[in-house]
Amino acid sequence: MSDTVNPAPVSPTTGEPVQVVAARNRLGIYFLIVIDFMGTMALIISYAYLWSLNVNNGWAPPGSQFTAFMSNGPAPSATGTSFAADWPFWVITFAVLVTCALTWWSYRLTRRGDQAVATAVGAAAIVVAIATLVAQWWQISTLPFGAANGTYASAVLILLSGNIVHLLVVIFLLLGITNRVRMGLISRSNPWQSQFVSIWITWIAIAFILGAFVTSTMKVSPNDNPTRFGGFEPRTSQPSPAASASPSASPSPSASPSASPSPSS
Amino acid sequence: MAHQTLFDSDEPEAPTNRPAATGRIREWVSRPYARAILILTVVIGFVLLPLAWLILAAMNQTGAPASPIMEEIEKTVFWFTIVSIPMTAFVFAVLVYSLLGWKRISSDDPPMQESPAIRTNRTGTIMWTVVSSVLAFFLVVWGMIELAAITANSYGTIPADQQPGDEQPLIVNVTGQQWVWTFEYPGYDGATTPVLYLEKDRPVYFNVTSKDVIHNFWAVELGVKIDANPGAATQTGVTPTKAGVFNVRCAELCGLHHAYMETTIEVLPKEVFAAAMREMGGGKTS
Amino acid sequence: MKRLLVTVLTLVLGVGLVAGVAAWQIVRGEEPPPLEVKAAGTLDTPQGELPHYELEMTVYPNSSPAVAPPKEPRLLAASLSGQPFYHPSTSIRVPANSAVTIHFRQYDGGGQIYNPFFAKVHGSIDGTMTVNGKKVTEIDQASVGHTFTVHQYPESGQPNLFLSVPLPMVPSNVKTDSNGYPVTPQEISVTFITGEAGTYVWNCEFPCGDLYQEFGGAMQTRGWMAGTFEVV
Amino acid sequence: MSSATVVQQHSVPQPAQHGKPGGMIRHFNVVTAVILGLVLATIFGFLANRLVPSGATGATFAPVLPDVGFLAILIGWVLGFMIGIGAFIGPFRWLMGRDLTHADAEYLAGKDMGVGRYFRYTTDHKVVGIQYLVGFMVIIGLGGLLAMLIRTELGVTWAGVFSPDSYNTLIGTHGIAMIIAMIIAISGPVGNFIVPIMIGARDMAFPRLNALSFWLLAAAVPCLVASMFAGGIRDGWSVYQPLASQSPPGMIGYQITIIVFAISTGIASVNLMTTILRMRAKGMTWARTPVLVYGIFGAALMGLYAFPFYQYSQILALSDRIFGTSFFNPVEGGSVWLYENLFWLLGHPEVYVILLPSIAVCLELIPVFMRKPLFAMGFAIAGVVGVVIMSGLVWAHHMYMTGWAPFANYPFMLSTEMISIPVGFLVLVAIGTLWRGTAWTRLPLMAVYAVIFNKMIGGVTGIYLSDVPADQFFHGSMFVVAHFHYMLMGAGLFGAMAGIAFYFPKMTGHILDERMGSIGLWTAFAGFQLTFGSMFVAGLQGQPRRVLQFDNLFNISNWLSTIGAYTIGIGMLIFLAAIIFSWRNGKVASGNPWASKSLEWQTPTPVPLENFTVLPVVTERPYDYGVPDPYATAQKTSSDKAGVQ
Repeated sequence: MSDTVNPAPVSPTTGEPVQVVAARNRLGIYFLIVIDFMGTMALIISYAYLWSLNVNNGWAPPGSQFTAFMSNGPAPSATGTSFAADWPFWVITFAVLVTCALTWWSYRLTRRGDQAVATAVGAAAIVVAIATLVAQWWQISTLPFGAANGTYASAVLILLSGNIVHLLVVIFLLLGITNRVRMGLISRSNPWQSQFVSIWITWIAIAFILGAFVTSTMKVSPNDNPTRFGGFEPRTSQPSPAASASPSASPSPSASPSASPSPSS
Repeated sequence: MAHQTLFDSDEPEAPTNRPAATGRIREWVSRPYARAILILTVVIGFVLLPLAWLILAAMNQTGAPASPIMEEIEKTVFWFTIVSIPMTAFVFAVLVYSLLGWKRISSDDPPMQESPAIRTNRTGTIMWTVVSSVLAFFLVVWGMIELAAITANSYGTIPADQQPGDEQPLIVNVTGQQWVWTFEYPGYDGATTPVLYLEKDRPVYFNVTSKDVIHNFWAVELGVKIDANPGAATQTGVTPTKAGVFNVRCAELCGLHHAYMETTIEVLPKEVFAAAMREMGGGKTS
Repeated sequence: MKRLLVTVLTLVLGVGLVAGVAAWQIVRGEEPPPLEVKAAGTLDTPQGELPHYELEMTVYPNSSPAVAPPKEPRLLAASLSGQPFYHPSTSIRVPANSAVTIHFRQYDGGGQIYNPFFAKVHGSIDGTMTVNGKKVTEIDQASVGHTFTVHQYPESGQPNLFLSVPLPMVPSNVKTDSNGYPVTPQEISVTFITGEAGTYVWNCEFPCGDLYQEFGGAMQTRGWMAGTFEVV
Repeated sequence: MSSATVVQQHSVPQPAQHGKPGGMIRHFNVVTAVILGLVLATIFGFLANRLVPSGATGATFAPVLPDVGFLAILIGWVLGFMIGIGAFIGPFRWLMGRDLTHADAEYLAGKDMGVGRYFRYTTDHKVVGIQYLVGFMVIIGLGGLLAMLIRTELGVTWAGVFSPDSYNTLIGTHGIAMIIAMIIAISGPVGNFIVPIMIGARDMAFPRLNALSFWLLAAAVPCLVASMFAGGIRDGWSVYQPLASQSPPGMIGYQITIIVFAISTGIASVNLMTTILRMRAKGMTWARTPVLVYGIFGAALMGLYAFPFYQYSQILALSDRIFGTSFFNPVEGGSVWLYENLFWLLGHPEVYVILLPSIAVCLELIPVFMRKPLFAMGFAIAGVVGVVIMSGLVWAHHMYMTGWAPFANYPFMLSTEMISIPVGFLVLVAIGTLWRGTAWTRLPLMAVYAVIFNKMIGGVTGIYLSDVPADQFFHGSMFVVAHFHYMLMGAGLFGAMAGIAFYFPKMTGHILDERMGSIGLWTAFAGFQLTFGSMFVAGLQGQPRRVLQFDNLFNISNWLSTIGAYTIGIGMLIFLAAIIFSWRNGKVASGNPWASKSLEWQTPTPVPLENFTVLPVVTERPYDYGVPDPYATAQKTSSDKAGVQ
């Protein structure tokens, strides 16, 4: 154990000053956030795109029987469209914001050298994150629709699955960082990893806010005259084409007389 | 090398000594390599020139252009070829001359002799930038104008009530499905055919959709191409101006028999078309 | 000369690999052996007296101990099991300039077809076919079992032949035998005239596979619901 | 506080050494990875079989097993492989607070390990570079084999070799294998091996992520191969929905490959960008940074923002397939245009991810062989920056004919045609550097000539396709195929050959055999012109792409194309033979066989573990070659000789 006062602490692994390593790692974290941001944007674009198109009236099909995703869900709503309640999104988002605040606080404490309190705050952040994960799972399992109930259901479920993955990553990071604070590996002289985790969780919180925002602001599709699947727009002023078979709906009666075959000869 | 910026110029002469532009051009052209490269450019350019017609010949092998749209397309292709030949010829000329004109060394060991350290050349870079920008600008303007013309010809964005009124347009509902095309004529009792019948000189308006996956309705010689999307109907149109038998191909991979998703277009004179429609079961016209 | 040796060896290995795969592919022969016609005298048609040939095809909803499924790579076969197929072969070879009658025995259920165009008979003599002894020109588009649709081959100079025969479905409540097949299949025969020699493909236009629009699986696999049709 | 460590005011706690250097990772290598991958794949497949018994059927006729089972097998393989290679040890050690000691780090970097380090989770960037090089050659070999088979089918028109389903599989697998190969072609070997040395760094910024990015790729590619035995990828490399959702289980192989490969690419991009931004040697300002570094940086940046879209498009497609969601299923409200948009948001930047490093390598090596500084380096950088910015704005030119948004064709035509200006800058820099130079006609330089030639043809044919009216004829035809092969293969692959030939002495210590390499290069080049030249003709005549059967009209161009393709194959095999031969038996190279002035050639060959004993300081601009320009210095003389100088 070297107990000499070293003006520029160096990383034990590479032998460079920790500030240099930290600056590099922070940049890496920012780039990883860019990647994750683009992925999240892909989901949000999908949500908004499907919301605006409402192809074949499939955004939240009216009159369809929404079935619960899990068996312990509420009774399916039989009439009209059914959307997920807003408040769970915002409650969960709030919980993530609390986790984020706790993480930053823990980082501040570490910088001040308050190791024991920092560990305790980190542990609190873990507890909140795990609670959020449970709440998120509860929300998914009580949604009034399943994955196959139209594109709204699909888009919400994939956003929430993204949330689950994000929360799992957060919990892993928090476990690691708190353990390391406890062991003294993250200390006043080298608190950077704690900062990185805080930065990452800040982004996660933003992702949650984005998700909650789109799900609570874009509900009923603005397109109330959607394109029919496999059919033609009613733009032609000509007589509409003969009944096109719609594979999902009830069989349309054939206009022409048909020789119905006798099943048994 | 005291001050270094990215764009600094290495031309050593002070602006005051700079000869007049015409003088510098004369001096540049008098350099032996310059003249050689210019001649080479012209020669390569003339060698490439027939391409403009050969390309059209290849496109016309099966009877195109059979519509104003296809004529516009061929005009575009022709002029783009012409326009891009000088630049291509110049680059090729430099490539050729740098191998054959200036010295070359093919020893195994690194050459001892160094080439002139030209770090930049303001005139050259500015000329290149201007020329390529002008070319790009030309392409954009030409493309915009042609696109607008084609759109007008295909009635793509014109509201239904403003479409060509001098003659009732023929409406054809095109359905792609794995792996056949069917054409339905709502104006003729909804007669349906596996072969596309069109009337010469009569505007036709296509509603295109798909029963399953994405197909692409390509009426080759008519220059019509639009995706047949499931869950959406796309519109396009054309006025066939040439009677004959042409091709419909599927230009989007659509599964097992994608290659076989072809059919023919028969562009018929007015009376023959009416007769054909009657035969298909579409007795009364709209 | 080591340099030459390495080059030759690489070339031999590389070319051998390509040639080997191609040769193996040809030997393996993905298409089933062609189904040959039976001669059946002559037939009076609108085009005069033509030699007449007959062909029998059966559509099974899935394989059984009595009927083996078409061969396919193992993993794919697992995903295709339980899907319908034409038996005994999907490669068909018929003589040119003659009348050909195909007898279909259809054992499968069905439903609504996407495009009512294919619930009609196209390309047969008089545009009719015989379903269980009755002459019809079309069937109910909500109770189609399969179709047999011969169409375009993208080669110029091919004579035109467009033949589409809808095969009505077997209702779901009929008696089945020990193999799970209906005891009495739908029996369809259609007679058409082949023109000059040419090559075509055919496939079923009624969605009876799996996955999206039920057009995957058997529908997209030669040997099951799609094949070649040769006029020689 | 449990540990006995005394934390000083300004010191960092030293991690303890647990056991031998390296710890657990000593037990892991590629053999354990494959074994564990296969074991876990078997277990997962078995479990899936139990959970979803093969008798169970879904909503349709098909049994559920093959999809779920194949997915489980692939996930098991990837997980097992990554566990078996030791990828999860790092996070685990981080969680437990067991940081690496210097000895651990050196073990991980493969110190004194011999050949074994190439088969382990080795963090040394030079090892990763070689791994990428070999990986690239393996994948491109696979893609090339499939290409030959495709051309065999198309050329041998009188004998159908493949049935349509196999043929479609060939097309899709060839496409995606080649795309993967070309994405890693230069950024992998050159980016990992050369760039850190070139900028004067000891290693990449994140050495363990570096190893992770390669081994993820190594885990992903077998999924692609496995998919060929499960029905294959029958939908082209773009696997448009909803056609792809009709594919056999093989499609899941594609999706897993892409999901894993996108992670690998993302990590590699982060690593390269951070390295370039943070680890340049002292004094290496942006003006002193070689253009190759800019090119790799631009490619990494585009990969960074583009790949997540690709990855998520496949995640959504997989979710459609497995969980019954309906993002791309129009019957239930999904949109096919959503898929096309997500896909091409990757798709177009991806083209430049392939092209930029290739052009950058060419620009990097022209000055060395011309003994001239790079001409107008500012324009080169402006070109790279312009391409990076504009590549994100042009994706919908792949969708002109989809009817997606007819009004959007105008802006996208504008942006697409404008991108020719920055690309033109790169051409200007190339020919400006060739201008009046004395060419030292070695293999790498000759490959550059091939690249510029192909690049011009690809660029000119590109302007037809960028124009909506002309694209109305060319979209989806063989013309498009020929065009992008000129770009991706003619410019990309030949650029990669130039790069490999140029950096071969640094990577292997031997010079790539000049004669064999040249024969291979020019054979491939000649075959290339024949193949894709006649493919242009087929496209002009109106042959759609991805067809195995076509009109007699196209026979001649297809026959010629096939002859050309075989020629390419032979040329590439000769080039491969040159690589194999030279790797061990080639002429031994000195540290700086090309007499280059950039940093990477100033290190000894083979490069020592930490590249530099003393980190270099850069004081000059790159490309300080050449003598003063006689025309500029001489007083007005009419000497003809001077011009030749």
